[in-house]
Amino acid sequence: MVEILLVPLITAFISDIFIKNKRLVWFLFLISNGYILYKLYSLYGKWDLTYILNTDYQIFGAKLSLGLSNNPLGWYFAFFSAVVTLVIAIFSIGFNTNSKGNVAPIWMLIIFANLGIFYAADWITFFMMWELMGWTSFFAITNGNTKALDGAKYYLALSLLGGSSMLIAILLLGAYTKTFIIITSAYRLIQLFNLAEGVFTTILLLFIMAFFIKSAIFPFYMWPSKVYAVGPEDYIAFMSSVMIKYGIYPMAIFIVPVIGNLQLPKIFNAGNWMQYFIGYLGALSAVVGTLLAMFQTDMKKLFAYSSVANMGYILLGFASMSIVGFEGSLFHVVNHIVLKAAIFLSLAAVVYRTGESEMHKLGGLVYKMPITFLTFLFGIIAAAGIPPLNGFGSKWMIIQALMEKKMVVLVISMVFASTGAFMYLFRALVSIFLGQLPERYKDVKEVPYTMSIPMIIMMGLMLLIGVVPGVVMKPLTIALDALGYKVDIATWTTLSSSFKNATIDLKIVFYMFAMGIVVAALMYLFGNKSETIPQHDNYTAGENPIEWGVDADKFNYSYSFYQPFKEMFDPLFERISIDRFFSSIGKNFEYISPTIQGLYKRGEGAVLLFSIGVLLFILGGWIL
Amino acid sequence: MNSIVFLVVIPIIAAFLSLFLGKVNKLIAYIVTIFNLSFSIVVLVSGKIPFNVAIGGWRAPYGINFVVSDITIFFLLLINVAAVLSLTTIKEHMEYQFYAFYFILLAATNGMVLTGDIFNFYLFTELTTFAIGGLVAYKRDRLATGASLKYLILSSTASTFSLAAIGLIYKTLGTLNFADIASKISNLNKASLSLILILFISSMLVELKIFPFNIWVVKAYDASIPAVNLFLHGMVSTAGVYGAIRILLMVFSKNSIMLSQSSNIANILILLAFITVIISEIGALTEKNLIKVLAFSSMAQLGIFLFGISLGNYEALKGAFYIVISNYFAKFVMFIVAKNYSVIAGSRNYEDMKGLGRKYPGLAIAFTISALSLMGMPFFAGFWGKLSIVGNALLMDKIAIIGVIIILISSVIEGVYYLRISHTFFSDGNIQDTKLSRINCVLPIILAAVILIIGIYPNSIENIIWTMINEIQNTPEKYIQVILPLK
Amino acid sequence: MKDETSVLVNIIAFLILFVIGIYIYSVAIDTGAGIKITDNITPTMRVADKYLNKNVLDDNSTYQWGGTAEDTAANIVTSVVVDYRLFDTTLEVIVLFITILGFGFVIPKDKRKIIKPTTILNRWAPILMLLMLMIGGYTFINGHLSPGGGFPAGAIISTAILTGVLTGRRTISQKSLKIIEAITGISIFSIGIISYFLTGSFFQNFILNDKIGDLFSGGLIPIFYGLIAFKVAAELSNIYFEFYEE
Amino acid sequence: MTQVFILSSLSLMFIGLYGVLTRKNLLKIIIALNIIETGINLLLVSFGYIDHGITPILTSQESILNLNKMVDPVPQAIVLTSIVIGLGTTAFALALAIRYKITHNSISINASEEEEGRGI
Amino acid sequence: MFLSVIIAVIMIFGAMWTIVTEDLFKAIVIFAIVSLSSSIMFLLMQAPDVAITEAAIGSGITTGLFIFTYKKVEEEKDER
Repeated sequence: MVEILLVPLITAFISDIFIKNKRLVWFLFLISNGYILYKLYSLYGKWDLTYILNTDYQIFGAKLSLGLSNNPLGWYFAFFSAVVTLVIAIFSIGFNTNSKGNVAPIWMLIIFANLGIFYAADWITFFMMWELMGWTSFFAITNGNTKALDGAKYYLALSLLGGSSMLIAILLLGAYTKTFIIITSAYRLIQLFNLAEGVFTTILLLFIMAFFIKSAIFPFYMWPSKVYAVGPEDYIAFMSSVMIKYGIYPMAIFIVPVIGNLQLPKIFNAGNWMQYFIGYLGALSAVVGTLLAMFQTDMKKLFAYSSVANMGYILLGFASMSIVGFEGSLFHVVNHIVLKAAIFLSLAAVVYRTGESEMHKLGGLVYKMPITFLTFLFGIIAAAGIPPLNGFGSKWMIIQALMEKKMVVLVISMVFASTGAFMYLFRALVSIFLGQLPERYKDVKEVPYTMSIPMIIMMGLMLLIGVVPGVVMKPLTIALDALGYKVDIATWTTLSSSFKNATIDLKIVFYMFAMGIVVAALMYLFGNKSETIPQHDNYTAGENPIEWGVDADKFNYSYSFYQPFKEMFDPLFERISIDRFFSSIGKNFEYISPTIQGLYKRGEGAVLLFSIGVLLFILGGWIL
Repeated sequence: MNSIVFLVVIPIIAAFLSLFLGKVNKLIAYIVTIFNLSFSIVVLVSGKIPFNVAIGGWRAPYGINFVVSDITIFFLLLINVAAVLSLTTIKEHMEYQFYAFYFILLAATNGMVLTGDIFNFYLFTELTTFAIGGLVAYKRDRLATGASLKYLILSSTASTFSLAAIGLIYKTLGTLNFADIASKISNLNKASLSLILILFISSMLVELKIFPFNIWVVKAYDASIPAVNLFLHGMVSTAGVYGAIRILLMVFSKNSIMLSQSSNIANILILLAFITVIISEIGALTEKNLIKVLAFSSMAQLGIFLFGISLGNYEALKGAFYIVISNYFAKFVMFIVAKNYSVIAGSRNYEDMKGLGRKYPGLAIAFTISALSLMGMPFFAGFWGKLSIVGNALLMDKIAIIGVIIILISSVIEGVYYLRISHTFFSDGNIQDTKLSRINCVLPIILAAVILIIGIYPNSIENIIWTMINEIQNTPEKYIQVILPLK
Repeated sequence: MKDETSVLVNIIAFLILFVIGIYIYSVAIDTGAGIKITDNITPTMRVADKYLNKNVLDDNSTYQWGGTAEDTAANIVTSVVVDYRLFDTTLEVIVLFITILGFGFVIPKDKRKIIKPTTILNRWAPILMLLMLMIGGYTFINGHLSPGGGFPAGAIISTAILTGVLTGRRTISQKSLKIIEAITGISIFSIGIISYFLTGSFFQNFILNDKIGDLFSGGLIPIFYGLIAFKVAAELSNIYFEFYEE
Repeated sequence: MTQVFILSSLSLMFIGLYGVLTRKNLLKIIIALNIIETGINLLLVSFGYIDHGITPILTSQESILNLNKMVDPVPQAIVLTSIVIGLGTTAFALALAIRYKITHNSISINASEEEEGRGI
Repeated sequence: MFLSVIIAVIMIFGAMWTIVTEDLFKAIVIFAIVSLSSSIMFLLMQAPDVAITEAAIGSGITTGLFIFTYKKVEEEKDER
C-alpha cells in the first residue's frame, strides 16, 4: 500500500532533476498519475490494508507511530480525484508546451500530499501531509511570476494559520484522549464531551476553523478569488476541483460523526446547535458566494466564488445529519470535482488561445472553438443542477434531506443560491462564447488535439454520472456501509430520497431531455436566421469609440452585467467586508514592523533596555 | 583524560604565534580547528565520558576543574564543527589580528563549554565578548565601529551584574565550583537566591538574545563580515545556549526541573521568551536586508528555545534541543547562501537577488529547506521541536498557553516572509553570469540534507537527546558524584 | 540645553535604580530561613579555609614558618592567584593580550606631532627609568612574600618605558616588544604543557620542597609572576607607542 | 566597619549605572563604566572582609597561629583579575571611541549609523 | 575606623561629580581621584595586593589612557 505514496515522491524528485526539458517531465507526470489511478482501482474493497511506521519519538510519554490505512471514505475521495487528475494531466501536456515556469515537480509533491491526506490513519501523519500541501501549493501558485505574490502570500498566511490551529487541536486531542488515531479519537472525543465540555468545544472549533480555511467556507471565502486569478491555469483546474475538498474530507470522516451522535438538546427537534452552526455557515457561504460571483468581471474569479457556493451546498448536506443528506453531499463532492475541472479546463483553453481572462474583452468564441464551447456548456448545465447532467442528483438529495429535517431557512437559502447560480453561469456563457467576436481574436483556432480530447472525456464523464449515478453512488454506498452506516446499496440509475418510496429514475429524465433538444434543434434550423450587426454600432451610431479616448470594451453589453442587482447589495457589502478585516490584520503587522526595525537599527538604548529587563525580573520575582 | 585542556591551550598558543606568521595564518587556523574537532571526536569515542579534570592538580571545589559529560561533548562537537565550517567561507587574505581574535574565540567557546567553575565561566564569557567585539569591528567602517562599541558597553555592564552574582554566591555558599554550588544551593534563603538568580539570568540573556537584552544583535550581525556572522551564530550562541542549560537547569534548579526555586522567575522567562519571538518576527516582516532578516529570525529561534526550557517538563526540554539543532544547521545554510548571493548580486537586499535561484538552484533549494525547518514544517527538523513544545505548553498554566498561541502566530509571520524571500530567489530576473565555484554549493546542500534526514527519521537524534535529558533529570546527584567523589 | 528626552531618561534611570535599591534592601532584611546574603560567614566556613591552612590535598597537614607545605608562597593571595587558581590568571593574561591587540588594531593611525620634552623631564628621565625598573623588579621578584605581583610590576616597568618614549629616547622598538610579548605568552603556556608531561596535570607546580619565607620558595610562582610582569610591560608599552609615534 | 565598605561600593555601582544610563558623551559613559568596575571590585573585597581582620600574608610564625583572623584571600584573587579586565575593557572601548569620533565625527552615542559622516 | 568613612565620602562625592560635570577634562581628573581613593579603601580592607594593583593599573594606566583619548578627541574642538 505504501508504494502508492512512493511513486509520486520519486517522480517529483526525478522531474525536479530534468526540469529543463518539458516534454519528458510532463510525460512522467502523466504516467505516474495513470499508475496511481490503476493502483487505487486495485485497492478497492481491501479496507483492512494498513501500513504502520513507528518512530521512537516520544510525545505525551508514548512513542509516536505514523500510519496509513485504506479507509473506505479516503479511498472514495482519492479515487475520483485521481480520475480527474489524470484527465487534467493529459490536458496540461499540451497546455505547457510554451509556458515559462514548470510546475510539474511541485505538482507531484502536492499529489503525494493529496494521497497522504486521504490515506492518513492518525492525526500526526494527516497534519504533516496537510502542512506539506500548504507550502507546496504556495510555490505552485506563484511559480516564478511576481505579480502572483500578494495573492499567494494571502493564501499562505491563511493556510499556515489553519495549520497552526489544527496543530493545537490535534495536540489537545492527543493529550485528553491519549490517542492520535483518527477513528478512536472520534469515539473518545464523544465521551470527553460530558467530562470537559470547554475543551471539547475548543477542539471542535479549532478543527472546524482549519478545515473551513482550506475549503473556503464563509468566514474565509476570499482567498480563492485572489489565488485562482493568478496561478497557472492547468494547476488551478486541479486546485479548484480537488484541493478545495481537503477540508471536506476530514469534516466527513471526523466532525460529522462526532456531531451526529452528541446527546445535545435538539432545537425544534431537528438538530443540536452544532448542526445549525454548520448549516448556517454553509448557507451563508452559498449565498455570499453566489452574490459575489455575479459581480466579478474576471471569469476565473467568477468561478472561484462559485466553488465557495458549492462548498456551501456540501456543508448544508452535512448539516442535515441524515443518511440521504450525507450521501448527497458526498455525491456532490464528486460532481463538483468533475464539473469544476471541466469548466476550468475550458477556461484554460480560452486563456491558452486568447491570453485574456476578462469576460467583457472576450465574446463570440463559439464559432472558433466549438469543443471548448460544448464543454463549457455542459459544465454550466451541470453546475446549475439541470437533470441530464451530474449536478442535479446531489443537489436534489441535499434539498430532500433538508426538507425532511424541516430546516426550512437552510432550504430557502439553498434554493436562492442555486437560482443565483443560473444568473452568473449564464452571464459567463454569454459573455465568453456568444455575442460577437472582437477583431483581435479573428484568427483564433480550436485548441490542439491533446487538449480537446480530455475536454471530451470530461463531457462524457458528466453525462455518464448524470444518467447513471450508480457509477459514483454504488462505490459510495459500499464505502459507507463498510464504515458502519446503515445504508442500502444504491442501484445503477435510480436515486433514493429521504421520503418514503420517492425514488427518481434518471433514465426517463434523460430521454425526456433528449427529445426536448431534438425539438429545439429543429426550430433553430428552420426558423429565420438573425442577421448580425457589428456590436458597437447599436450605441455608437457607427462612430469608433477609440477617438473619444474611451476603451471600447467598456461598452460591451456584458461589462457590468448585473449593475442594478449589484447596487441593491452594495450597501450590505460596503459595511461588513471580511476581506478588508483580514487584510487589515496583515497591514497592521507590516505597519508595526518598521518601528521595531528602527529600535534595533539605532541600538543606543541598549543599556537602558537592559536595566528595564532587570527591572521586569525584579518586579516579577518580588511582587508576584 | 587530563589532556582535554589542550582544547583550550593549543588555540591560545596559536593566537600568540599568529602575530608573526602573516601568510600562513589561514593554514594554522585550519590545522588548529581540525585538531580541536578530531580531539573532541576522540574523546567522544573513547567512552570514558563523564570524567573530571582538575587543573593544576588541586581537586574540585578548591581548584579549577573541567567537566566532560554527555551534554558537554555534544555542544563541543557542535562548536568545533561550526568553527571548521565557518573557516571555509573565508576566501580573501585577512590581517593577523583577525586570526588572533578567531583563535581566542575558539579557545573561549571551548572553555565555556568545558569549565566547571563559575568564575572561570565568567572569564571565558569575557574573552568571547572581547573576541566578538574585535571581530565585529574588523571592517573598521562606520557601521562596524558603532556596532562593536555599543555591544561592548552593553556586555561589560552585563558582566558586572554577573560578577556581582558570583560575589554573592561566594559570600553565602563559600564555593566557586558548579557542583559545590548545586549541592549547597538549597540551604540558601529564597529571597537571596532570587536576587542571585536575577543578576545571573540578566547577564545570561544578553547572550541568549532575549528581548530587552538583545538590542545589540541586529547591528552586530549587519556590521560584520559573513564569516563573523557564522562565528556569532555557530560558536557564540551555541556556547550561550550551553551556558543557559548548564547553569539554569543543572546548577540552580535543585530537584525539580523547574527552572528556579521561585516559579515566578520562570513565568517571567516564559513571558520574555514569547515577547522576543513575536517582536523579532514582526521586525523581520518588512526587512529588506537579508542579513538583518536572519538576525531577527535567530533571535526568534532562541526565544522559542528559552520558552521550551522554562516550561519545566522534560518533553518540552527535548523540543528545545530539537529547535537548537534545527536552528544550528538551518542558519548555517542561510548565512552561507546569503553570503554567496550578496557577493553575486552586489547588495544584501534580497530584492536584487531575483532570479539567482534559477542560476544556482542548489543554494536556493537549501535555503528553502532550512527556512521551512525554521518555520516548523513537517518533514523537517524544526517540526519535531515545535510539536513537543506546543504539545506540552498547552497542558501548562495560562501564561504558557498564551505563549504557545503567540509563538504559532509568529511562525505564520515567519512563514510569510521566508517563503517570500525564497520566491524572489526562484522568480525570473536578469543576473549577469558571475561564476560561483561549485564547492561552496556543496556545503549548504549537505547541511540541508541533514535537516531533511532528521525531519523524516528523527530516531537517531532522539536517542542522543534522551541521553542528555537523563543526565539533566538526575542532575545534581550524578553531576556532583562525577566531580566531588574525591572528598 | 537638556531637551526633554534626556530629562525623561534621567527620571527613568532614577526610577530603575530606586527600585533595584529597594529590592536589594528588602532581600537584605528578609527574615526567611536559610543562609542570607547579610549574615557574616567567616572565611573558615568557605573554601578559603583550605587555602589559609594550605591543606587542600590531605586534610590534616599543618605547616610552620620556614617549613615545607603544599604551596610555599608566604603571601596567601599570591598562592591563590598563581598556584591554586592559576588557570584564571593565565586567562587574565589572554584578556589583556586580546584587548591591547584590539586597541592597536582599531585605533586610527595618523601622523602625530611630537611635543618637545621639557628640560626637567629630559634631565630626570634616565634616573626615573632606573627607579621604575628597580621598583618593578622588586614587586615581581618577591611577589610571593610581600604584596604586589605580576600585574602591578608590569605596569610599573611599562611606565619606565613610557618615560623613555616621552623623552624621545629610543629604548625598545615596537617590533621587539611584540616579540617579547609573544615569547612570554608562549612560555607561560609551555610551562603548563611541560608540567602536564612531567606531572600529568596542567599547570601543576613541579618544583617542590622549598621552605616558606625564603626568597626562592614557592616553586613556579616567581617564574610565573616574572613572565606575567614582562608580558604586561610589553603590552602596555605597546599602547604608549600608539601615543607618541614619530 | 564592613557596612561602610559594602554601602559605599553599592552606591558607587549605582552612580556608575546612572552615569551609563543617562550620559550622551561616549567618554563619560566609559568613565561611568570604570566607576561601576571599581564599585564591583570594592564590593567583592568587602564580601571577604571580616572585622579587625589581618592581611592574609604570612610574615612570621605567630601569623600562622592566628590564621582564623585573616581576611578571605579568594575575593582578592578575583578582584586582581577583574581589575585587569576593567583595564582591558576601557582600553578597547577608548580605541573604539576614537575610531567612532573619526567615522561619526561626533562622540555622542546616538549619532545615526547610516552612511553620512566621513569613514576611513 | 572613621578614616574609611572619610575616604568613602570622598569617593562617592567624586563619583557623583564626575558623572554630573560637563567638562570632560575635569571629569577625568576627578575620576583619577576616585580610583586613588578606592585603592586606599582596598588598603583599609586589609588587601595590600589589590591596593597596589589598583593604584598601578586602575588609576595609573587608565587615567593615562583617558587623557590620551581626550587629547585625540578634543583636537577638532567641535564636540557636538
